[in-house]
Amino acid sequence: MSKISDLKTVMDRIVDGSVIMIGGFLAVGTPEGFVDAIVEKGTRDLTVIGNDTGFLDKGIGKLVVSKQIKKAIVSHVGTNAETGRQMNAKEMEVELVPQGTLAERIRAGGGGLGGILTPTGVGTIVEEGKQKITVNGKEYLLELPLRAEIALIKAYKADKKGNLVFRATSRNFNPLMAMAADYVAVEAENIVEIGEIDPDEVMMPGVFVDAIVPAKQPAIEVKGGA
Amino acid sequence: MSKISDLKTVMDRIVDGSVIMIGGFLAVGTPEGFVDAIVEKGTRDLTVIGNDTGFLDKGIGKLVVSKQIKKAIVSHVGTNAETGRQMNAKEMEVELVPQGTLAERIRAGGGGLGGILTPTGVGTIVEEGKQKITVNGKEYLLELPLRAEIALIKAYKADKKGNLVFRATSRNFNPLMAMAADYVAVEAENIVEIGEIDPDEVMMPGVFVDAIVPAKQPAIEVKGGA
Amino acid sequence: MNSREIIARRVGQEFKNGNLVNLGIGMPTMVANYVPEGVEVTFQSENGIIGMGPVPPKGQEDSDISNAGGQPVTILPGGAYFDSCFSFMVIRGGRLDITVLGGLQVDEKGNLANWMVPGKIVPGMGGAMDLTVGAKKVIIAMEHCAKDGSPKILKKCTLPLTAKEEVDLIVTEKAVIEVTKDGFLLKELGPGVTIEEVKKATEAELIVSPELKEMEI
Amino acid sequence: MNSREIIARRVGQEFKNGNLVNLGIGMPTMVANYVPEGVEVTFQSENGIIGMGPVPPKGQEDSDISNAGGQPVTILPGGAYFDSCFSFMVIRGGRLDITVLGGLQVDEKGNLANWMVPGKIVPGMGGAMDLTVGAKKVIIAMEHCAKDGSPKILKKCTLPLTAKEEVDLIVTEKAVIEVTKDGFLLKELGPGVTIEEVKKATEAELIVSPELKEMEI
Repeated sequence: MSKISDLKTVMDRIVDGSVIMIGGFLAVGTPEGFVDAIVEKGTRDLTVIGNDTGFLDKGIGKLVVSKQIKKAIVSHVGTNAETGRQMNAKEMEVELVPQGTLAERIRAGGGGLGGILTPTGVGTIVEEGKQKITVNGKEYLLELPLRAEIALIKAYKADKKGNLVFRATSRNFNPLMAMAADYVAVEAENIVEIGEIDPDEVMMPGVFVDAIVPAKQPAIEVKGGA
Repeated sequence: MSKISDLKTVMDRIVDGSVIMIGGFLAVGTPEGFVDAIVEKGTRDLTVIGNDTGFLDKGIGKLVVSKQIKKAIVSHVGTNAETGRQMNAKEMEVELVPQGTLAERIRAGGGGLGGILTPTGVGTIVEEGKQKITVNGKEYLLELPLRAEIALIKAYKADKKGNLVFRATSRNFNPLMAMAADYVAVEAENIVEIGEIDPDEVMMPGVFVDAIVPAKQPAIEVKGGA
Repeated sequence: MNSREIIARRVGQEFKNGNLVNLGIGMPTMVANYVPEGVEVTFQSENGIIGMGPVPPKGQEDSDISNAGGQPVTILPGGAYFDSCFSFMVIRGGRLDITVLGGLQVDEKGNLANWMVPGKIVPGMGGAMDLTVGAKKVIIAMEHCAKDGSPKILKKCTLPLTAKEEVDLIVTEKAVIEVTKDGFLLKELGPGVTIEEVKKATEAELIVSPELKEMEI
Repeated sequence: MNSREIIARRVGQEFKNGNLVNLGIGMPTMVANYVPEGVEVTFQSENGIIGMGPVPPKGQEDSDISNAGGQPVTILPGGAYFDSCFSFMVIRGGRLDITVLGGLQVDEKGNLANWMVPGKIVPGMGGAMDLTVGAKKVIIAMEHCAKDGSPKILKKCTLPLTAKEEVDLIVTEKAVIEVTKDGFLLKELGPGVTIEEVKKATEAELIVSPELKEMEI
């Protein structure tokens, strides 16, 4: 049961109004091929959950520039001036979530939890509208799970069952999102046969993956590090 | 700054009444050298947090047999008849926690969360005394974090900074506990130089580890699998 | 065919191609040997493994590779290991298709009791509460009656519950019974077993399915 | 020495051997260059790295290895990568010794504002709220006054807070100020700076430490 698929099959899942998680941190680890394909398809009114809105020409930012996002749930938008403009002009809704809370909310969505209590945001406007719960004399905010219809993530390596390995800091939100969506598509830099990834090296088991699409990448990319 | 230590240094930390987490799942992945050393030391009134109480002669069970445990917080005691006997005779207190909840509570303790909401246990005696919170029409139990003074864990490989790699199903609770205690001691089957573990293969960064003790193992152990 | 084999064989028929399945310790573990030909399922075990394979030949056990009962197992190509927290995210998170568990009592609301008999034996719930709440389909594989002959399929459980209203299907050596909103639906009979025998061995009311048939095992 | 270098150099002196440190984006990132000799610290970055090393030489960047500002970095031997959830467990879980962040406003209760100016610029909090709440010691590294000369060290923050009562120390080019339960304690002066200059540039009251000295940088 190979999960190798193609861009069109994945894009068929994305329609006006879809709720999508997109991996990456300031475009490091963002599946740019998927993002480009959404821009090309022109799907509108998307709700996008990601760490940030990237840059004008990189990462999730491309979907901001093309005005396809109705609502972004992110921790940071400072690197993309167009997000700020659309936000101020009320053309796009932006829900800003502390980064650690965003990560935990996605994990809660993936792990079947009803929420988590975090000390982050207590005493700030982040607590508005949220339940405050005191545990052992300390206040926490109840933060609720996030899930999406579709997660678009990037992996360094995938086997044909969808077992994934991420690389360096391009891991970030990718494994979390892979657990928190009804349909998970992976843009994989390398695709290997089943059995080629050591079971102890698998960072995300294939049961969470629905479709694997080979990344369109510059043929040679500098991988200088460890 | 090598963290290589010895059994005595670790045992000096453990005193009557200590709260200790011990890794392993039915003794697979339990640091037996540490357990044996506690038995030898004879420390009493321990609170032990672990998945189970192992067997009469293996894992945490050895501490039950030697009557050193005042309270066990575990998910399962069915493989150790002595636990059942002490529990019924009220010689030892046993707090039974659903396994997934136990894992999340330890993770919450390690990750600075005030608790998590889980659907597990709703409508059972596990909910007694706990706050029930409804999210999107579904009931959850608020489960509180667990931390310990000392975590005793087992790793397959450690570098001298304490970066850890676990192997196969001996991973289980070990990485979770490594984050949830004030002092973390690792019984390592293999100790390597700093830099020998690829940063992407590290399963627990060394910053969580305080002491590494080489495992006393049978010199050759069958490692047949992948 | 003994009771355990009948049960294991019939449970295996519930598996569909591609299912992710968790088998409880004890009898449910046996079901791994009766996956129908042509059906590919993946076994998850809560101690941290997906893609669990068969028991290794004697002498080739690996002390680091075990199932949730602590017995040596193997891993198949394409399998993965993970920690206990991740394991239960898989279980509660909606990707586990089927869990097969043993039972002490099941009642017509789909309540399950299988983790303690107060004052007698308290093994603990282990992963059973999470599995029952988390899996899409909960199958209870058990002998129809207790060793003393008393019924286990009841109007109302008397033992402390493992989970509330989560059981979908009961498979015993005498019957296959579905939990429906109207109560227990008797769908299949064990080899050579009559409706009357099942009714006699069951405390709860049974709705007999119009399509009642004998197990095809 | 310009203001930024003074600040970065002085912040570096706060590091103790073995500390785990997170440096915010912008000026705090510079501090990595001023760790005192003989002091070994480990840098964590919230995008998923412990053991972050210096910026790589031009042409040797690895597009998968960056800091929280998206700039290429390296990893030192003994470093580790992890996902975003794990990263914030490290941050909130009590093992992060120091976070160094920039600030728009700090007040005498130790409140910090550094993530938005309503109606003007709303970059978002990124990881700053978690870092401020989670780190054992919160150091704010910033220029003493805003670009228009208005004070940033206040009796009470007017901008939306990043965190409540979490700041421990403020380092500017003019002063080192500790947040105490009695208010701001002026402990050190910048090179050639007088008490009066600091007071003039600070809205809040300052308690002058009896051990007041000039920064030794």
